[in-house]
Amino acid sequence: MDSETATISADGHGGHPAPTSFWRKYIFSVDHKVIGIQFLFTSLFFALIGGALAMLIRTQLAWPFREVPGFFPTSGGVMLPEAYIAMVTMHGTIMIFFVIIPILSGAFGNFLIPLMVGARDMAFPRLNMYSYWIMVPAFLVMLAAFFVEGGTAAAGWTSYPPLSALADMVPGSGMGQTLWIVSLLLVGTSSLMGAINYITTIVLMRAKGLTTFRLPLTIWALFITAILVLLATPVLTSALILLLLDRGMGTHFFLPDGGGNPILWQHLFWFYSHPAVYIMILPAMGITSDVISTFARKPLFGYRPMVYSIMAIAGLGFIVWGHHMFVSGMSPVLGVTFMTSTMMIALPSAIKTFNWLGTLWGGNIHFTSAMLNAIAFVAMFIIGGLTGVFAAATPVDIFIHDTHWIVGHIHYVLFGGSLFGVFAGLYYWFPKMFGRMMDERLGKIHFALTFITFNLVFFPMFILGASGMPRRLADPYQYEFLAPLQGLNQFMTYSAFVLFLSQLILIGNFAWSLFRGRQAAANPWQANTLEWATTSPPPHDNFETIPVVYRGAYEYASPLIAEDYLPQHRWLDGATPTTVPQPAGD
Amino acid sequence: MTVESISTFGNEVDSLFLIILIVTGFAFVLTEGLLIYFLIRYRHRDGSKARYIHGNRQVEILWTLVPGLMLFGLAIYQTGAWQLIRQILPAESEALVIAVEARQFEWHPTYPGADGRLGTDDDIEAPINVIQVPVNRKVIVRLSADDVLHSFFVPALRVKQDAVPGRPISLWFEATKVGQYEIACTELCGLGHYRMRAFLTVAEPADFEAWLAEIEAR
Amino acid sequence: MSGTMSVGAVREHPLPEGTEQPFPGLSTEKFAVWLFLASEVMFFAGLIVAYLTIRYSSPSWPVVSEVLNVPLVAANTFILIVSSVTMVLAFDRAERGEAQFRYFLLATAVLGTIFVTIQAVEWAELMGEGIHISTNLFGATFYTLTGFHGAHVSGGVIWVLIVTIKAFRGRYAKNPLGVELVGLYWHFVDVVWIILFTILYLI
Amino acid sequence: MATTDHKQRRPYLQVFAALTVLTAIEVGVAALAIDKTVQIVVLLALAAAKATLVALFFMHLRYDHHILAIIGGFPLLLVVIMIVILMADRVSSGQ
Repeated sequence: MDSETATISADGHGGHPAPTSFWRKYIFSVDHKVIGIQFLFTSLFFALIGGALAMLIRTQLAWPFREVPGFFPTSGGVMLPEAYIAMVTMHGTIMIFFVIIPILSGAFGNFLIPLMVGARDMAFPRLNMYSYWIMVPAFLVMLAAFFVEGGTAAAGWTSYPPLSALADMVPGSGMGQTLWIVSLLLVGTSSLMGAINYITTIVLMRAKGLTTFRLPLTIWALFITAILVLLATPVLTSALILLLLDRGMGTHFFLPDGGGNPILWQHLFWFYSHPAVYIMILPAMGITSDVISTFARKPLFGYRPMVYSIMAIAGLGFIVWGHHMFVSGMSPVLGVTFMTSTMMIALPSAIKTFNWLGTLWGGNIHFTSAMLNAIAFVAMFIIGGLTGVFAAATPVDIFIHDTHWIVGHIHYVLFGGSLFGVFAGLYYWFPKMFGRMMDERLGKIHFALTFITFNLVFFPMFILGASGMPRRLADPYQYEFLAPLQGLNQFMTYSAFVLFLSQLILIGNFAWSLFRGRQAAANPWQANTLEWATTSPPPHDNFETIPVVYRGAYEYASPLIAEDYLPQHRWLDGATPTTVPQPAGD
Repeated sequence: MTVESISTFGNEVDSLFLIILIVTGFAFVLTEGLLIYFLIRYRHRDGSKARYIHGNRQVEILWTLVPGLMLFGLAIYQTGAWQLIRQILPAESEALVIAVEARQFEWHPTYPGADGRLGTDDDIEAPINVIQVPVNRKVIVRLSADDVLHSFFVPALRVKQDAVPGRPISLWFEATKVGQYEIACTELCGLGHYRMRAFLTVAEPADFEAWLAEIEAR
Repeated sequence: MSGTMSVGAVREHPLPEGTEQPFPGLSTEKFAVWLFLASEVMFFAGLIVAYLTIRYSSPSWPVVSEVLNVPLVAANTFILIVSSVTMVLAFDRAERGEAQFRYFLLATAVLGTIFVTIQAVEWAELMGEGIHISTNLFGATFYTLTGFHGAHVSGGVIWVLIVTIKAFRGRYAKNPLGVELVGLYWHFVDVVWIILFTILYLI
Repeated sequence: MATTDHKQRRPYLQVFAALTVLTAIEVGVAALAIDKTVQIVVLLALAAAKATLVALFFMHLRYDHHILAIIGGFPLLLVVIMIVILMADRVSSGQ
């Protein structure tokens, strides 16, 4: 990082000359907006792959080993057990590492951070470009694994050794597992580059007057998320390297044969992967906060408690990883410690929920597609959070650990939470990204179908879990105590098909709006934050002049003016910012 | 939980589940109820303007302390059950100690012979995938794994424990009802993971002794 | 709802609060290098934690002072410390605008190369005794930790050489930031070695 | 860059001397036949002192923006947590 690599324009907010060639403009672009949209398209593509894998998994759970027309030609259309666990592994891996993380941090983070802090670009535009282009080999390596001998990795998305370390234990433990490791190493590098860029931009390149406690919560959330990425990802990197050495160099870090310790992998893996859960939910929380405040036309309730609870979640997130390991053989004394810290991390989540409710209270709620999805986030996150309390209680976790209870819980958080947050953000910022509005009617139909079928697919998982149905079983009905659950599983599978098909409405709406949507004004939602202070889509350098910020991001329904919104950069004559009432709750 | 509980500590687990269900159920109804009420009550009407309120310190303190205390209370409350199930093993002298080794994709139980101790020459290797124990007697299982991770899950006992190669782990239970119950592997262990099924037979002490004598004779 | 905001028409008005830069004079590059170093701390933490747990749960572990050539490595540690001193002097001279800083940079690169070479000699010695990465957990942890540190030193030497070449071409005369950045990385690698030397060779 | 008093000489050579002496003491302590626990604690303390000297003076944390020290120092907290928990798991379940 030399002084010449980062070009700082005269106004000190970054920026670089506009590219002229097609390649520099759309492919190897250093413009954060283009990079964000690149991340958006690739992760939506991978969402389709991950979703298709989920359909195969659901098919198997409804009708084990029945022929699936068009799939699995080598085994007569039947999904063999090795194929099933490979599907489960790849569904988890793709959805987590190639969909949720890149769409939240990569797409929304890239697109929004410079716009919302009033900068012309990221601190290091070229590093930003690399962070996307190092994802591309990661994508390719992971996809290539589908075509190598033995197939993809099949040791679960957690890839616990020895299963993942010994090549002869499961078919996918050969080349497929190696590719899995290499791909995740690349993803980790990309995330790190992004995180360094985001933190630097948010800390050092804010517009004048944009103090830390005037930042929108989306930025706060992306900022804390970047810190989590920065400090957690390298630990996964080191663990992946040790696993790679075990596989290729004959070491025994995780292999008991040579004195190694398989549980060490679990510690290192969850030291990353628990914070990763917050990497996947915090940005969606930020998006939800902004969308809810905008469409309730009301200041966000308890701005500072919201910020502090994001910090608390992140901080506690580093000391709860052991709750994934209550039955792993980890010392039971540590189980008590981890159980207590896990119970405590539920608190900031509860505080956030109450503040969202407080924001809606006394509001003037407009039910746009973005708002509906943001409300769904809150409603579903409550279920995701509360079902986590069961899993935190160690004696109960003994029973529900590795059952569909956990699968239901994670999907209520990551689909019901993160993905509804992504939908909300997509409907909300689509006009800013592409200069056109998405179709509201299709948006609402998509929302209604998704919301209903989502619950039909995932709520029954708690019933399955409470009945003791373990996850990752290619044929659960081998067990007498699970045989009665097949009917319920078939119902869930039908619902899942509808859920998957409903997403075609979103894709159609997206594609149609991209070319035919109504032209978007600069500030179609009458929102307050800085990205709405520029055209839709913004010019290459984001702002004609860098705006100056006079107040916080949530001055809706202000008594000072007739309109019900007061943008951060709007100067009010005769009203110095100090006369704006201070929040009573701080 | 829908599976019948047949262990001494099973009811504690189930009642804890119920308590958490009540607490979280209350929180669920409260928050979702308020959410729906607010959505209807404060929907957009022409000419209306939202309240200009940024927060309230008193309610923030209230809704931090109350759930905080409830969660902390839950955490403290359930340590007892955890201690009972996991932290304190019964004395080996008053329990039947057996060894179970997990391998891809079967369970290998071993019983002590006449000397009542494992690891001696007279150990009895029982048939795979059948673990028989006497009713109303404490049983300590020394769980180990030969190749990869497995997990020993007996839903009826409310027992689940990973079997870790290189790290033998002891667990205990006391079954209170005669019958046959299923054992499942719940840690992904390879392509045969889904059929790594075994049975726990809980028998009257006399039947158990007879069974043990029979397999020893074989 | 339709937008009514005028776009881009922002006039400057007096700013009563919160207008000052939070960290005046702090360059984005230096900030970013520190963030990178923080992530590097966590990377080495993962490796070191793995080493410590494995070592202190192993029933047998070689007596380190008998297996490893501690006097040689102590000398090597001294060399790396000297290289840190030449690096910091390079920055000091560059800050004062004294052209001498280029020779301090060169000396740092040379010392770094010597360090890596001696490390290679030590590896060869150890392999000669039949201890390879796959021999046992001692070998696995030793080669992994020293190997990743050595790779960091090698990368550092390349970075220092690039900066040195640029320096001889007249860069950094007005702005020594580039020297400061490579220095931060170099000292960090030194710090890692200080820790590794103690936990691998001495305890 | 951000250093305001960079014309003032900094104690680089004194730090160098201290690092050299501390390293020599370390090697000496390692060779002593004393209680292993005491030895480990002393050696770790010496290593921490050396690392701190390099960070404060060579990496200029003493003179630079405090935010940089926070960035560099915060991970150490996580490292300590990680080491304590993993070592605890090793001790209390080690069989």
